[in-house]
Amino acid sequence: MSPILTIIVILIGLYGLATSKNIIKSVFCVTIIEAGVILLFLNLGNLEGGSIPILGNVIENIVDPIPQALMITTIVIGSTITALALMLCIKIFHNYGSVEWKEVLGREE
Amino acid sequence: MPFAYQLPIFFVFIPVIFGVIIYLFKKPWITSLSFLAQITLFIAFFVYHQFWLTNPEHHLIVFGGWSERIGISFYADSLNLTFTLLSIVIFSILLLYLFQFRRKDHKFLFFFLFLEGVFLGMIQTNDLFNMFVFLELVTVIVTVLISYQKTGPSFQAGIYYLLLNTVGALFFLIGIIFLYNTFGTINILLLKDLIPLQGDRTVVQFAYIIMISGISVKAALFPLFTWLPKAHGVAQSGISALLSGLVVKGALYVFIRLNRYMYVNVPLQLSELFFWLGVVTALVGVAFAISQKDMKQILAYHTVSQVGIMMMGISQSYLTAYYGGVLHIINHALFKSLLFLAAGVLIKHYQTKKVYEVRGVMRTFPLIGIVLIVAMLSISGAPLLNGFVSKSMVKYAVKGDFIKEALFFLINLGTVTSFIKFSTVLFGPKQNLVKQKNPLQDISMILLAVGCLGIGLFYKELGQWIYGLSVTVKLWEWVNWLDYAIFLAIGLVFYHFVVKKDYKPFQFLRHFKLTFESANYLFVAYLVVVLLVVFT
Amino acid sequence: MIELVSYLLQIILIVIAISVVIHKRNFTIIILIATFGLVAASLYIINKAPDVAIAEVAIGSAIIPLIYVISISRQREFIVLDRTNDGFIEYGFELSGEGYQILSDFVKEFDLSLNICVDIQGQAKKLIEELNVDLIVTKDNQTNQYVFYGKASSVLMTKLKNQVKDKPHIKIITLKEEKKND
Amino acid sequence: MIRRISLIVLLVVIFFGFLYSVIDLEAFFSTYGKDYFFANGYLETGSLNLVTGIYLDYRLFDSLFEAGILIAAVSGVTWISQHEITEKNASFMLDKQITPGLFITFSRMVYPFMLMFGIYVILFGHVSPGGGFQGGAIVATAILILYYIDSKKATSIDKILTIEKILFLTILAVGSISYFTKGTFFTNPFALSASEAVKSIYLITLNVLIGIKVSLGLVAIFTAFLKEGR
Repeated sequence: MSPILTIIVILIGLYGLATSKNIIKSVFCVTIIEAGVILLFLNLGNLEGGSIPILGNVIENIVDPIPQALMITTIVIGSTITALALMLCIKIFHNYGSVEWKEVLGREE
Repeated sequence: MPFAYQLPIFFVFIPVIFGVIIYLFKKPWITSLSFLAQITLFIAFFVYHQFWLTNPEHHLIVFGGWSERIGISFYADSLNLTFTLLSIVIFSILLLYLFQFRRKDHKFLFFFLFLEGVFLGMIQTNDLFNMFVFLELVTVIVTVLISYQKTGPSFQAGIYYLLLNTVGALFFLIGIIFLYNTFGTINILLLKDLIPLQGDRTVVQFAYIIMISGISVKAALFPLFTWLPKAHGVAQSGISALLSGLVVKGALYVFIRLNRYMYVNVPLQLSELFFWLGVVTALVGVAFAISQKDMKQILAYHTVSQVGIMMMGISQSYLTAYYGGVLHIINHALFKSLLFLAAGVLIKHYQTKKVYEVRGVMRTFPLIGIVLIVAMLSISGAPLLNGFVSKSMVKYAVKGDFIKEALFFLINLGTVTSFIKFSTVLFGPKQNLVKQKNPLQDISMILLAVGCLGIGLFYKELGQWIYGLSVTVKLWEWVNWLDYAIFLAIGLVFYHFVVKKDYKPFQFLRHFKLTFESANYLFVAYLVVVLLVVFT
Repeated sequence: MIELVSYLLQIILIVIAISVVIHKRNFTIIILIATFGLVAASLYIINKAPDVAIAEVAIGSAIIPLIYVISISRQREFIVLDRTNDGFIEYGFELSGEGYQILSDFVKEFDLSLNICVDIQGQAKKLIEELNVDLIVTKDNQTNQYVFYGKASSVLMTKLKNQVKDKPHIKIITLKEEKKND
Repeated sequence: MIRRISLIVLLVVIFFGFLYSVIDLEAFFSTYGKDYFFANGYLETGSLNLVTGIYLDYRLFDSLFEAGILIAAVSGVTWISQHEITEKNASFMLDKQITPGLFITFSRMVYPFMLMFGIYVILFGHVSPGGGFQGGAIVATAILILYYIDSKKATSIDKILTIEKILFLTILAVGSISYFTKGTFFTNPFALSASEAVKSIYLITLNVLIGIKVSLGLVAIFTAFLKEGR
């Protein structure tokens, strides 16, 4: 049941992305989609149950460690993209005086 | 294990290490190290090619000696070797073009070489998550290169490109998740054997849909290509040549890798859907290109329409059409970067981007005039040049069905007319413009022109050497020359009576702007269309 | 018991996601994003992924919201460089003067935060382009007019123009960005 | 308004696509990776924490290019935010507000614990949950608290960037030592049969290098944002 709730989070992020008038709102929605994707992968890795993948004491079954290793990479990638996008937002504001997509795109000529 | 077995790893790390070294040391002569990087890459490629031919069992390199199902692996087959050679050639020619202007700019050369190393990595990797990491890395570096000039429009084009491609790459990641959980591995070669066993499960088909739509954002297919003209209009000519010459091709390469090398015999062959998608992309791209006035925008929309033609070729399972698509990717990389480089030189000398303000190129800059003629002839498919070879091979995908042939004719007609409009640059009196002496730039353009001519004339031998298939395209038939002459005539007529008058629809197309949320809306619609086609 | 907690947390996650999408003011969205990161990190722990939870908390709820705060506070900043030292803007304990009045009305209307600074040298054109100064106020001695220098591509300049239309002694000059083509 | 409704309808169609595929996935999914790592993950990599074992040994190539994306983004952000105007004494009205006293004393109290916790997470990455990337992020947040205590002590970004690039080259070198001992790149140079203590030397060095690099990178991004346009 729980993977389906995470899919709803991803789709809400997509809805926000497709209706956001503001550049910063679009960057928020990309962060939401990314966190939703990570949660989906961890949920699907944990379908069978099992304990934390650290082998200190004797355990009989562990959760799949590969999704966790991959998702650490995705978090770092997501944060670098957010940092780059926000720096571009600041520069856009200082050049165009506003952060709305319509105003920024409209002033090209 | 001979040293040559590990060479593909050096393809990735030679440019990366040289880029970091150039960034670290501030001495001016250090930037010439980048040429050393290109030469070592060429040598490494040819050494590896000999090794690759002699022993076919060593094509797979697994890092760390782990089992193939666990570790990350590089795989070298004929497809990605041609792409590796193509990207090394294009990167070195662009380095020649940019070096005069960027001699002191260590940061720029760092980004340029880092992008080359990452691009070569993306082409060779055989692991899906690794491909995702490389896709994101290419997106980040290209965004920085697009907004390198720090002008207002470049920031806006940079963020538009970054966000749209990140959404596409995230959906590519969701596809990887589903595949990993159903098969336990993300190694493309293993998946090729595992997928047919459970091909009809909804998970496998759904993962295919999500990955293909994620990739088609980056490959600039029909509804999702709006980022490409924005990025080209702003980036410098060297960067836009790189962008349309190679980065779009990277996404098409991943498309081929998924479509032919992973989901090979799964029942849901979508070749019909992607063929029509290619046709629509080509038509829309040409329509936009005819209506543009800015030189770079014309070339950018032409990249979109040529991507449509490539998609028509790649999506076919009919061999000649498929190899026609692949050859068109290689040809397009050559003549499109040539066009962009020549346009960049013209913009710098005439200080204007508008096509109708540039006149008399043939007399003031004869070299650029000749180079432009070669490029324009090959893009519009004149015999004796490489455009003709790949277009006539792609025509096999269209044979026999009247509607498809008519549409293909329409696309070629559009290309010819818009390049007649572009060729008005050549005529006119001699302008008194002083030519800045830049030998390296001229050499790079001549090399590209020779490349176009070379493939056009010796395509048979090249086909044998790389793919070992014999394709006979009647080059010296007089019917082809006549065919092309008719094309030119109709194009001229169409140009004079329709395009010159600049009617209402052309103005509307020129000022057509798509904001970010409608681009995402189209992405969602595209996802649903592919979903419905597969599941009904 | 754990199942119940995980369903509850996921519903909270969905509520936060909906509120981020619907909300208008950017500052409150940062707080929502920070809580979103924390709830997501706790869900990672429930799904038995402590490594990813530490990474999400450290990056997703500490550094990224900090960068959002800085970038959004920069979005609302209207930098004015005052080079008229004749009382157009008085610098007492409380700022006053006719110039200050105009600027504060303009800023209040577009809910920006005024940031007046005095001592930046350098040529006006370069300052506006490089250092993101939005407005330079100088006094033209011959025509006894106050000249505002701004960026042509900025939307605020057009808004300032139609606000200052009725005042004769203020002139606005917008500097066009020169074409930097390769 | 029609656009929003049609968007919701499209999203519902995608939702059903997801729904069927997740139900189909829950019916039968493969646990090959899990069983392999549970059986011989510890023996081959020598790290109790299997996740660290994976991203430092099995999939080291991914972590290398994760460090690569951090370098590219940091250099990109600093390049975009740089400006050539040398006037540094611009006393801006907004920056004059000094952080409240209470906040300074509290952050002075928290700072050592944060730093210690970050270093612990880096050093014991292969035993307890944590590792290079998370520890580096925590150390970066600890250093950012320093900015709140007094923001005049901002270090110069160029120094940080050069150190970060040198660290990237050392990580590459450490990763490829294994070519000389085992003939393949990007794995633990010590033999599979080596004892767990010997193998953890490699794990700790890589974790420390990645930890320092990630913290420097995030601090550089933060200073670029702080100094932008000032």
